[in-house]
Amino acid sequence: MARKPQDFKTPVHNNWCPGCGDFGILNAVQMALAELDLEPHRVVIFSGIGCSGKTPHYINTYGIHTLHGRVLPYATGAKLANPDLTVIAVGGDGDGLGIGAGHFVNAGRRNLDITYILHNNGVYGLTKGQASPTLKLGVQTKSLPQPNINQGVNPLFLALAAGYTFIARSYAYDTRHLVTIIKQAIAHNGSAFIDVLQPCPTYNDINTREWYSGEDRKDPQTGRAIPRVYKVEEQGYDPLIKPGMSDAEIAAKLTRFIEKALEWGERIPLGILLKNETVPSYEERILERIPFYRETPPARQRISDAQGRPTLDLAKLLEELKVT
Amino acid sequence: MARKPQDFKTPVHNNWCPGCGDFGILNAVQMALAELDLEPHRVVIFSGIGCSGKTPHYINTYGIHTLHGRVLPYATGAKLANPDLTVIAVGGDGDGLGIGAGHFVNAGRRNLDITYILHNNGVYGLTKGQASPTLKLGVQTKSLPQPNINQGVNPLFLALAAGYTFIARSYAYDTRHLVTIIKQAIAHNGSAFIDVLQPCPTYNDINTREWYSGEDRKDPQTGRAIPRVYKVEEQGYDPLIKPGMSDAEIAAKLTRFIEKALEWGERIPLGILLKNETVPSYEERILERIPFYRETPPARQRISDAQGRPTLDLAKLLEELKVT
Amino acid sequence: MHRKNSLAWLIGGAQGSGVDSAANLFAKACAFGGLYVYGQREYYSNIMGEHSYYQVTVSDRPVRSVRSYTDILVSADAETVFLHALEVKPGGAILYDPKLAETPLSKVAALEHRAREDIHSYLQARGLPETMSGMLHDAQARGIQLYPVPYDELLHQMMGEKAPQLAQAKRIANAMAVAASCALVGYDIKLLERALEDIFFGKKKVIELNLRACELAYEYIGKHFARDFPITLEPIVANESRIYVTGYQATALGKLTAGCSMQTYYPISPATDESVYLEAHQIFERRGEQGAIVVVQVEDEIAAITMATGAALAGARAATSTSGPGFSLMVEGLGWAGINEVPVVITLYQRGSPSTGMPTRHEQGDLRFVLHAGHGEFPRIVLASGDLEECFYDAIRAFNYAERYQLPVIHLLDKSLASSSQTHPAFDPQRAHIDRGLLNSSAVGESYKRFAYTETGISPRTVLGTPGGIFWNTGDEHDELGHITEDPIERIRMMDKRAKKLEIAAREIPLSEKINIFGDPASELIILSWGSPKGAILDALEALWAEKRSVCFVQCRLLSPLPSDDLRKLLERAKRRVCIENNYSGQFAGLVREQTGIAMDHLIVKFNGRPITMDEVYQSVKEILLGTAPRRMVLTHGA
Amino acid sequence: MHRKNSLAWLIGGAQGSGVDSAANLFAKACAFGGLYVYGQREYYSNIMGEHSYYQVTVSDRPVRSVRSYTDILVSADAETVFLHALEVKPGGAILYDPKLAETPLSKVAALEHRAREDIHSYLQARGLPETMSGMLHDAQARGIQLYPVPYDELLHQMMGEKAPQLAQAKRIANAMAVAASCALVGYDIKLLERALEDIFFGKKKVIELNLRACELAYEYIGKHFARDFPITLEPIVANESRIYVTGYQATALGKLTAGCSMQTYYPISPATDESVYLEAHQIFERRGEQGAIVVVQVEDEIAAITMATGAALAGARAATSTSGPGFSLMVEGLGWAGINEVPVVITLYQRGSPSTGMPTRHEQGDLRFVLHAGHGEFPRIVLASGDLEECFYDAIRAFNYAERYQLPVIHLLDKSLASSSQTHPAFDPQRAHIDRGLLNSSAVGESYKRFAYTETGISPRTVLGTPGGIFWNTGDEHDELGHITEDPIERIRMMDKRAKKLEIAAREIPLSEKINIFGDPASELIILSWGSPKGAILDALEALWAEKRSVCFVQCRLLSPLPSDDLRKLLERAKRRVCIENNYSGQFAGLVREQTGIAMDHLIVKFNGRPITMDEVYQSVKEILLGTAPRRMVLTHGA
Ligand SMILES: Cc1ncc(C[n+]2csc(CCOP(=O)(O)OP(=O)(O)O)c2C)c(N)n1
Ligand SMILES: Cc1ncc(C[n+]2csc(CCOP(=O)(O)OP(=O)(O)O)c2C)c(N)n1
Ligand code: SF4
Ligand code: SF4
Ligand SMILES: [Mg+2]
Ligand SMILES: [Mg+2]
Repeated sequence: MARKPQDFKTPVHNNWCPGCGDFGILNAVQMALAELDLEPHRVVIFSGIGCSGKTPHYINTYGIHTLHGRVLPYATGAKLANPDLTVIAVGGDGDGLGIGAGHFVNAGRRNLDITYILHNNGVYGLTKGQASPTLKLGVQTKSLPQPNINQGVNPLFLALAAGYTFIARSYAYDTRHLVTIIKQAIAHNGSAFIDVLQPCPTYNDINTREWYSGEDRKDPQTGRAIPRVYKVEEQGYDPLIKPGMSDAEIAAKLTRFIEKALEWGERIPLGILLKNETVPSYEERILERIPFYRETPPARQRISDAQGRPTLDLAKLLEELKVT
Repeated sequence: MARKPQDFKTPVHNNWCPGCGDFGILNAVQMALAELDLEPHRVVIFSGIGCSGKTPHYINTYGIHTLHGRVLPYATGAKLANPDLTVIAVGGDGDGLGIGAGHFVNAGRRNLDITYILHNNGVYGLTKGQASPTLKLGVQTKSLPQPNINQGVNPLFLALAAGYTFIARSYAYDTRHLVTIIKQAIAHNGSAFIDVLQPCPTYNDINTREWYSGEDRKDPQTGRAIPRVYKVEEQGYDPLIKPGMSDAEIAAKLTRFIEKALEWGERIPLGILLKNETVPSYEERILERIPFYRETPPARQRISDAQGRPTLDLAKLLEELKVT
Repeated sequence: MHRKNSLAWLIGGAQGSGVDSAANLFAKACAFGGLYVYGQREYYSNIMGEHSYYQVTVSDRPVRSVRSYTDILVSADAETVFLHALEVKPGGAILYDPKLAETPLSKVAALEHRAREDIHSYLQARGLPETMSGMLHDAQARGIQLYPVPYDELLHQMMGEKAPQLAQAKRIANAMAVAASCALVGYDIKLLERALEDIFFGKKKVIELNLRACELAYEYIGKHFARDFPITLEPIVANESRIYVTGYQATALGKLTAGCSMQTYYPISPATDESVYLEAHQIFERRGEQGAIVVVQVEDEIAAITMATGAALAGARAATSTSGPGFSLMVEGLGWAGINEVPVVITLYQRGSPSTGMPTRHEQGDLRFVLHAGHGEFPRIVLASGDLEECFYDAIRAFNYAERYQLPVIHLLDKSLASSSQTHPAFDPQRAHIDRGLLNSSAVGESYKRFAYTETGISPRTVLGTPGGIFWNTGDEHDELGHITEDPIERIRMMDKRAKKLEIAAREIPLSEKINIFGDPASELIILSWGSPKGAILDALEALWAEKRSVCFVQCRLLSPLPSDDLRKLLERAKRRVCIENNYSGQFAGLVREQTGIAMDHLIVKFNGRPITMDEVYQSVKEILLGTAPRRMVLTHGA
Repeated sequence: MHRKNSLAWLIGGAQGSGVDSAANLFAKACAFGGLYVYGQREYYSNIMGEHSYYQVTVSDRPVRSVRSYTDILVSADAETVFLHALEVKPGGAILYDPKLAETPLSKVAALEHRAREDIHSYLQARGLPETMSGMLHDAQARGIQLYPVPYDELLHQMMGEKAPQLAQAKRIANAMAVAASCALVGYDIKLLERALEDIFFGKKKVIELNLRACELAYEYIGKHFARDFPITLEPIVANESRIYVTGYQATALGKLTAGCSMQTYYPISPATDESVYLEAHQIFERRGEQGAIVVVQVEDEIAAITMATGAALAGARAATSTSGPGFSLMVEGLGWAGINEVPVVITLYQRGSPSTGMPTRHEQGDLRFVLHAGHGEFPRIVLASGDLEECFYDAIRAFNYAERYQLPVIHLLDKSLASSSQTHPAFDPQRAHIDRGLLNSSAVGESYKRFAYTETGISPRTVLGTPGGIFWNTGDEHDELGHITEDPIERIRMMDKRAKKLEIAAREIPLSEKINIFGDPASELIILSWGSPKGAILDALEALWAEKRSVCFVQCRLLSPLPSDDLRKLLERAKRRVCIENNYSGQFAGLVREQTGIAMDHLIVKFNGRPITMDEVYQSVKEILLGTAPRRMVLTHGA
């Protein structure tokens, strides 16, 4: 019997602001889990700290609300210990690219099979609207006393530099699109990163729902808004890098990726922008070292017998230290 | 009277291994300071922790050997407090892109006028040769028990993603080249990043001096080694992005940069790869907020009179809180 | 029984619905009337919707704490009535919106599970309906007067079709509730008008709108209810220049007075407000010229402490401000500042912990941590302020200590101080003095040694950029020049040198900056405490003294170096000793025992995330005096 | 006076020149002969060139510490002679390379400034030339025998033109010096051969080359010097299976025995060795199947603790290993594990601090820090091992405590333990027991509450992936399900629940795992200590007891929860009490006073970065017994 999004809901009172983009992401995660028909107990949602950090409490799977900026190492630890788990990390842009930027970069280097969803709202929501690392230089949201003094970092670009092998962007209010992306990210064997544009109606009055959907630039003829966001797949964009491609082909892919990654303002691309299948996953790399890792990963080692006696053959290890 | 490199030396015993690339970088810094004829007391060298971290002790300027991974925020603090200082940060690749990656990314967003020299040796030298974040996946240096399990991060690429406006690469054993680059980096008004290829003869037997200079691939005709490193300037590469350039021109520049940044192995580009003059420096951004910042920066505020009385006009500030 | 000019007022409602502004309005209206006011804000770690409330104590004598009870409860929503009705004293009042009266308990979505269960049981046990009116009935039965005020109707009546949108209407309704409160206690509406003008300074339309709405509500009370409320407020004459100031402001003003010219921060509750305030006041006047503070929002707290340290090395008075989780990340940087003898100030607003804990709630749980934070041993000065005046003057002292003894200084505050507001005589810069210690600002010559061994352990300091003053720093153990050494003898000397500074500080810092003594140390009981419980203790002391109870209060302000000899002498002579702290284990009591050998007879602790009230102190101290108290008493007041 | 089978041997030379291998060779040769060996390595935070040395104590009775003096000094360079000649006992020997004899002090570039000055003064005062031979002359005058051995010549003689390159020649020369030492004490060269075979296992050529060179050196001594060295070593029969093991290995083996299947680490001295050893042994045998540990080198220590915690949540026994600076970064993660009751083990190798401090030197300066690390209050267990046996068994216990009480456990070690090697009866897995606590590995049903309130505070645990065992974690205060709560009453309950676990642990953990008592507690003097000073204290005790001194030693192994009642009872009865610690302030003494009220009569501290020697303990305790000791004694031995 297939699961329903409802199966992934908890009765916990949700205290996000009305209209917050986080609702869209939450729904999309629940729908994706249902559509993939995953058993709730095999899924773990990790989160950082921020408004977005509350997500796991609203999802009926294992839910680990970690520390500010540390969502990736926590998630990594669990996945390494038990690779059978479906591990999803979610968190704010301050969480992931401010205080957590070091982990973001270094997790990219591993290509572990996890999915990371960034709630990109341009602000530090839960601490009342300071500029987040994705907010562009000179922009002044209503919560800022002065225009932003720092350059914004480009999450897609940074993800590429860090080594993520699946890089996508979606939009909190386009739930259907987001669901599709999340499902593919989970299916991808390697580190998947999704930059989700998440309006924060309370503090970010620049990158609003209206702005993304172009309410400020109506077609003079039809009177219809011309959305800023558009879908690369609709333009025939192909994100796939696969084994056997020539260096030139790969370079061309990367160049197109970067073009897309740099687009902002008037046109904002959504979709899977990179899916690189030429890089071995971290699990595959561990298997090179520990051939039986998949069968008995750290969480499933039989470390003692029924009497609580260690199963380790210590004598063998002591052999090399023996003197008498 | 012009200064000599000798003026920038200290009598401190240097304990790097014989043949270490750090010597080349040290010499180059001293030569650059001499050639720029900087007053020693106006210069501060900050460093992280590692073999490279010992650099300041060997240089006769203010020298601040900070914590592992934290060289950039320390340097930033000093420069912000006193913009008249010439601030140079140096540190290892583990220091800067492992534990310090978060600061690396976030310092890029500021574009403060400092110079950051990365001692890129592919290993954690001072802790005995573990893989550093720049070592490529699968590479096994002599200090590693097994091939490297992580992907290497590309410092140039990461610097671009982070927002550095001056990005260069040089080579520890090409002192002349390095001196030129350092001088230009110091002259650049904004954050300058130099990725210095630094052989570590003790632990890294892959990226050695011989390897960089191509001793393993001699021209069959001349018998001469064909160096892997080459200079982009000799190929007419122009790194400059300046105000007034069109978006297309800038995009072309970035594409060329990325091409260069991705080259590795058979051909390794050296030189200034990006010099972006279109981004205001952090100092300029502060000036928007505090017009007299340059004259009385934090380190030069007259906070008390001769009697130790605060100079602040507190009464004015209390005005808005007054109730009776 | 009629009471004049003594009132405990509380307003509650959803986060983001203007509860704070209303409380501020009421407090300022009282303050403008020369009354003493103390306000304390309680709120969730949430942006919109969770329950928040604000307590205001008003009196014609100085007040410094909240009460366990409420005289007037202003409810902006049903949740407030469910949560606070039982705190209202018989004879008190509940103001509410009659349209909410039938809200069932089950519809109050944000209620905590435990609270819901308890309220359910309470109402069930009494056979009352599980609605807001159930609660109100119960209140009425306990002798509480009910004041339904139909805010919407009044607003509609006033504006007709032009009635504002929901969110704004809520805010205006809150202001109306304040006006209704004033009407209840017969307080002059003119003072409310002044408060409105002050708060919405310059925004004429807003002032006018609010004022008209307030007048309507004021009149409504007069018209619809008997003038029999037993408490009245009346303006009195204040013979001094007084401010109404919040803790984070007092601290920020102290920093500016001290000449702090650079502050780094990473957003975190409840510390952020201070940095935001500083940034909003980044440019100011100095005698004869303009001054400025550079406030930098950084990428994390590691950057915050290290960047501030870099700025301090360059000669700026530099600080960073944070709370528990942030401080946890600063520990390594603290040690570096310690070994390099860098004067850097860390303002730490303690909050409900451990871990993320209760980010917006109160606690004093970090004392032991700050004393020992950092691997290894290095001197630091830790001072804790007990009230808003101390926040201000201690902030200045923190920098003086830091520069005089060349070490990191931790200024220990907490959520209760950060978010309490108080009427206070205007701070006096004349009482402030700036001591930069041994600072060489010009050439010092060839042989300069940054860490020269001296009698006092303090070496003359230069800052980056000083001609002839070149030095080196390193986190490694170092020689007098600042170069790395692993020599075992140099090591001993350097450890001794650094430790010496703290001995000197202990000797030089005057007793008045270490300890405050209230009352006669030869009393029956000595109350020992530190930090923010001061206000509640002082308020309780007044009541106890009025009853001729023999109690003395010793407030410790300097926690490192601890004035152990002075404390020992005081405590040795005491007949009975009790320590009052806002934490679980009684950290300060432990510290005192470690350093003086003296154990407390009683420990009064509170760790439910709420500050201690005057009544809690009063009650528990009385139990001790009566001999009925257990060794450890856990206080629990607060919703 | 002739001595048999009791020797203090020291080899010194430049870092990276094979000093360690030579010491290892000597130690193993002795160990193979059934002798007891204790070795301790001293080195700079440097890769090549700085002075390093290795002390080896050999005896026919168990030895557990280094000595303040040296019987045989083997110098691989001139610096060693300058630095260590004064430690050689009259009657002792110095082996050196005659070609270095005329090395002037000024040419020894790596010497510390202070040491250079002192040696300069020393030689000048005696009118001796400032060269290595100046030092040697002085030694000779003090009754020390000189043994010049021309290593190069011997090598050339043996290999002619094929003599190895400089670096390798140095290593071989060091092996030759070991052989010469054996010759001096008349120790059978066959045992050296066995040691060579063991160390260079499988590398036939290397073994042969070294062996021949060793034989030459051995013969050289026999031929050129009188056989009058007063100390001899002779093999004895060992009636047990013994290992020669280093501290980090003992700990690693304990972890593997405990079933630790995931270890995260970020390189740092002196902790790294343990992780490297684990990685080198990542695959091993379990009864009937293969086992493995996943060792992950991460980006920083924040990732190390958080990743290990993630693994522990998934059900792996997970640990991380670090030293001071790394631990400073783990503090926030520690608190999260604390509030979420995650069993995670942190192995902390203390080192010279504060800050970067003396990265490769010894200290016990982190005690107070680990007890209070983290903002707010949460329970943790801290245990400290005193010797290599405890390193092994405590590593196992650490995981049992962690899982039984569901909290973070800090296993406190130090540089001295990490880098000391000792002959030891083979560890016995039969003595190990694995206790995973209340762990539900299968479905637990709909209403599972991860943090259910129970009698003991311990709630049955599930791990990620368990069907029916879904839970939530958060760093915020939470309810029984693990969801955020700010309810004041739930808060009190959860704080009580967590604190309760530590009370239970204090009750359940047997006294034998808390405290070791050596001797009669009714003695004249009780020595109190914790951690690595144990070895030196026990070695000194033997000597003191031999003199019929009335001394007892109480070693505290469990530091949180501190067995305060047991300690109080022991200390109360004591006539005099002294605490011995490798730190500045006597942190343990302070802790004991805080929790028992009992102050020490004396404090013996050492903080110069070197471990305490047996002789230092012996001397200072004797002074105390004689009544001539000051309250605080600072030990200073060590180069
Ligand atoms: C170490 C630490 N520093 C600071 C905080 C305070 N804090 C809580 S949420 C937050 C920012 C959240 O912003 P973001 O990550 O963008 O998430 P959002 O709220 O926007 O979803 C901060 C700084 C913290 N919890 N921990
Ligand atoms: C917080 C912290 N963790 C670990 C260390 C130990 N440590 C010292 S140097 C070093 C690595 C140095 O590598 P790199 O930065 O590449 O510098 P290099 O030695 O190669 O120049 C480490 C991990 C430390 N000093 N501080
Ligand atoms: S503050 Fe912004 S991000 Fe946070 S809940 Fe409200 S709308 Fe969402
Ligand atoms: S270990 Fe490598 S980086 Fe360090 S000093 Fe030696 S050669 Fe240089
Ligand atoms: Mg955000
Ligand atoms: Mg390196």
